[in-house]
Amino acid sequence: MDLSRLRDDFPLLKRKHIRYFDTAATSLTPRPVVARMKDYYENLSANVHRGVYTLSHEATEQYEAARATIARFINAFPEECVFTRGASGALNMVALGLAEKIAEGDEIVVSELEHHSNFLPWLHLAKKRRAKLVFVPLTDEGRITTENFASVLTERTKIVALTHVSNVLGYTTPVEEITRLAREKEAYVVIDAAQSVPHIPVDVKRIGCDFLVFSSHKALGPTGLGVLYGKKERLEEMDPIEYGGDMVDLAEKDHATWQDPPIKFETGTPPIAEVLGFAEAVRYMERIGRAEIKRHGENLRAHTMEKLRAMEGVTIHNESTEGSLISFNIDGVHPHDAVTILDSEGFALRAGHHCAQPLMAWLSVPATLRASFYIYNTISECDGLVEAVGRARDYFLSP
Amino acid sequence: MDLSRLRDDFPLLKRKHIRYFDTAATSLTPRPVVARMKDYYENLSANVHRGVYTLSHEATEQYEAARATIARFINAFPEECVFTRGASGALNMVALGLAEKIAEGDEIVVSELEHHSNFLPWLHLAKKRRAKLVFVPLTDEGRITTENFASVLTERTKIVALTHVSNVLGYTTPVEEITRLAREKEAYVVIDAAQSVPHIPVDVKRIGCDFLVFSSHKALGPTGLGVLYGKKERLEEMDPIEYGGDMVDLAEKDHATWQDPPIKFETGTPPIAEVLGFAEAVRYMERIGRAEIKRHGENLRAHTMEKLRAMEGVTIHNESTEGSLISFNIDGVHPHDAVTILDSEGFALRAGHHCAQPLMAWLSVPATLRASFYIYNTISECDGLVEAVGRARDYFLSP
Amino acid sequence: MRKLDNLYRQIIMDHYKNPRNKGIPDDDRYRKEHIRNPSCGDDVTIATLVEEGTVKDIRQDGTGCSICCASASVLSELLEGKTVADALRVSENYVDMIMGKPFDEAIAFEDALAFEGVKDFPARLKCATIAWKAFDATVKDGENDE
Amino acid sequence: MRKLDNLYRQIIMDHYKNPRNKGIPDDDRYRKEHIRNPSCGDDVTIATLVEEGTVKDIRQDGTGCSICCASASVLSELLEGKTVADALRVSENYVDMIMGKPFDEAIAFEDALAFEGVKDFPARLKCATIAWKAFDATVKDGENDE
Ligand SMILES: Cc1ncc(COP(=O)(O)O)c(C=O)c1O
Ligand SMILES: Cc1ncc(COP(=O)(O)O)c(C=O)c1O
Repeated sequence: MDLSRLRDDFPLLKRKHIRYFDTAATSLTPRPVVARMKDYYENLSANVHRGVYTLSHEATEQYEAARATIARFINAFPEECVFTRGASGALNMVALGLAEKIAEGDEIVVSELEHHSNFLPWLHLAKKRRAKLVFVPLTDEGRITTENFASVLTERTKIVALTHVSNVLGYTTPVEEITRLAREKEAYVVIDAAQSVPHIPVDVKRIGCDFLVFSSHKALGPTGLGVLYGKKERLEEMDPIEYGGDMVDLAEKDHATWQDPPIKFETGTPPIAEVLGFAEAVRYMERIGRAEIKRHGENLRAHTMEKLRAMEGVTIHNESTEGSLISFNIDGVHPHDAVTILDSEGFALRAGHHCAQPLMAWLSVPATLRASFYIYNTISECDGLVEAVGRARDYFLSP
Repeated sequence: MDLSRLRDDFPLLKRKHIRYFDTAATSLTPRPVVARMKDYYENLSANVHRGVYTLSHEATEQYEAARATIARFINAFPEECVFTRGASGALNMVALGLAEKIAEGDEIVVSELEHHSNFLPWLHLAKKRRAKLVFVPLTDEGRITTENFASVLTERTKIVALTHVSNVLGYTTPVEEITRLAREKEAYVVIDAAQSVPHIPVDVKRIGCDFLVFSSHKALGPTGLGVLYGKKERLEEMDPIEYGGDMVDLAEKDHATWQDPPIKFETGTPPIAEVLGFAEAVRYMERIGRAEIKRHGENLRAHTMEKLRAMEGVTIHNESTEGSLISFNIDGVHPHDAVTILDSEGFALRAGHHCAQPLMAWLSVPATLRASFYIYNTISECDGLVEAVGRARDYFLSP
Repeated sequence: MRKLDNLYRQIIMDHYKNPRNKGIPDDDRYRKEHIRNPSCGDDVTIATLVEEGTVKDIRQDGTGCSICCASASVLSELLEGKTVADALRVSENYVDMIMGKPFDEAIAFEDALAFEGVKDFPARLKCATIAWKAFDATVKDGENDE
Repeated sequence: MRKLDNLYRQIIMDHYKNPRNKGIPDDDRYRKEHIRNPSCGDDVTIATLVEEGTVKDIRQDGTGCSICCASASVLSELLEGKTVADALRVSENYVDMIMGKPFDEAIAFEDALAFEGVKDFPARLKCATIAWKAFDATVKDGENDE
């Protein structure tokens, strides 16, 4: 597939002469996705699950068909996919949903590689239930390995919550092996796939995890939407987390019963336009091909990495990464200052802790620069980035 | 203002020859709102609160400016407005946030007029904390009055959660007086304004309530967004409800501190496009004028009511309503059947329990028909509706 | 109104106004299944008496729209006397007909044929099939449901 | 690069590389204020010694970008020796200047004038004002903050 053509689908790339390297924060949104939402608002615009009239029925059909599309993308059943506010919202739902299962002294395994959204809900849960938060020791490179995971897995491990792909270092966690080990101890496995779903094939059945979450806006879809995958049995045995319209079956003054999953976990009017838009994004990714998406991102990363590595005065934090992003610093230049220089030339990339303060502490830096690569980036943009990094370094460091 | 011109902003009205009477479920979305979101995706498309580069900074500025616009609309401070998944999501947040304050034997006051989303979270909370759910007795018409509220208010009342405008009967609750009485007992007052914000001026300072919620999609805005208003002091004293990125200040391995409200309650990437779109919807409503919106809806309701009232074989459930909707049944015809006939002529209205099963029980009907009126409806559409109701009645009831 | 008339044929209105086999017997030999569609209030119970592989009696009760109530009534007449296997085959083909899928046209649907028009009203498909789902459950379940 | 050069003027780079008044004294007479911008990691502490309505000494410490660190350094030189009222007036006008608002051009900003270019970099406004906010807090608060 000729990826250079696809840049036309992303008006931002043209209009502002932007070189966009911040997909790991949020991806750009291609025209067909925006068009799909516009079409909903202009030609349908009805609520789902409630109306008997044609418009509302059509909205419901399209909404559920979109769920099926999104579910298939991760090899899940539609009823295993709950729509949420975002990956963060989904992680909080799981943490609330599992709260009752956690007793004093139980262990919850996380890592220092986690995004705050897959760390703080567990820290809070641990404090509330007097459970113990256990960190998988990272390797020298900053990786989670099966071995290191096995070293902290105990009979008391009740939840394992790990990132699939790190948003700072791009490493892929061996989630299949880890899940297998964890399930032997009957621990619940929660995978944060916010950074994997946009980039690499994700198959929930193959992973075998109990829960897996991701966000639409990082995978070509709209803001305001995330997905909580939950294994059928898990969702069935779990109590509702939010109560109200739609998720209820029978509501009496002192008693209520619930719908089956996924509706049991979707009270209120859902993000209808967003779900339709995200299904379109999924189709967009499928048209390109997931192998191609992965290959392209990794290529750009490898190309850029090679050049950055050859550059003096640059420290790279994830040289061995297999992912589609590079975390680095210009020695002696605060990432903020660096990013201002780069920004002034139209390069959009991130300077900060990337919602991963524990990892910054582990790396002993206050913040890093992060360039993330996606389908719409090109080799020549990457070359431009490397040159701009050089100029930023010289600007600050030349006497 | 010439409202007939404004119909051009709603393509659905043209394209499908739809007569749309289901605004109480979800409103149509005018072009400028859709255009605003398209503009975000095509020209900005960056994440907020995190990036130092220009695009991200602009996104943040626009997002916070949108918050200010929305806050001003209900006379709140920006930091008192938390963005949520929807009204249902917001109500669940409040219920979770207040859970710690409720002890065994405390009383939570609701009514049979509530939408499930302002009833089931409280039923659940009451069960969990062994508190008592108390119902304000409705008047014969089905109204909540200050008097009837006073009759159930006690020293044990800890939360009062009432609808501002009923989604089935259109009645307005005297929320100012009720709040005054409730605050005397130091009960928290939660107002469900999902049906009032789109239709009548809402001023949180005048009401004096502690919390107030509403949805974007019922007020010309996009799906996937709601607002939780919380009085400054309340939000400050309340613990976070969801944990993760953005809402955290300092995150260490065993300890974390939080941002100030409203960010304290907004973990993860927020519904950025939706917030920008909803601010545009607010401006749209402001351009029309809220008095005009109210007047127009009430006019259409009054006009239609008069004609329906004169019709044999029709039972109206809210003859005295001051609101912009009519709930009725065609005698002997199940609402589903009626709605299919009406739908076949292009009239989109709702048949069902309207997520208010306790109220259906109170009315002793399984379901009602509901026609709700908004700025884009016209007198001639209403006349058409009445005639169609007549035809539906005749179709089923003529021998 | 043609489509509508196809939907609300006289047969349907007749069964709606004069339901057959109405009322659930208080008899443990009947297998009962109760299904509701909370979003619209359709509520159907089917009670089936099976003896030696044959549907000896079907009783029905509930509230709901004309399509829902009439289809329960029609079903209770049509399937009585059939073997369980035959009844299930009729039921399966009926559902296919409603869904607009190919179905065995050789089947004698009798009054149930009146529901063919429902296929043009996608929002009402559930109404026309809920009773049939309940029936299937009464003869498929190993266990008595209530 | 003109705009950039305005931002990163030599004065700023000089203060960044050679910070003045660095280090917070362990002295209770100083009022201290610590502000962080968690989103970027800027972290500033200002310690102010006020005697008889006059700012006798300002000390600063922290980590962050050049704009943030340099502005703390510049501030510590500029405001020392001023009365609290004067210092606050300078601070207020400085913030207005950064924000691109009208400000009293008669004020002798000295090195702080180098920050005027920040107004063209909206994403960096916070960096240039965080130290000043901290200073304001040290002389406005009735209470010692830490
Ligand atoms: C009175 C009332 N409250 C709450 C809600 C729930 O709103 P949402 O579905 O947007 O969460 C609705 C709308 O269905 C409503 O009418
Ligand atoms: C690994 C990871 N997990 C979770 C999140 C949170 O996603 P969201 O902000 O969409 O809720 C992010 C994105 O910031 C992420 O990179």
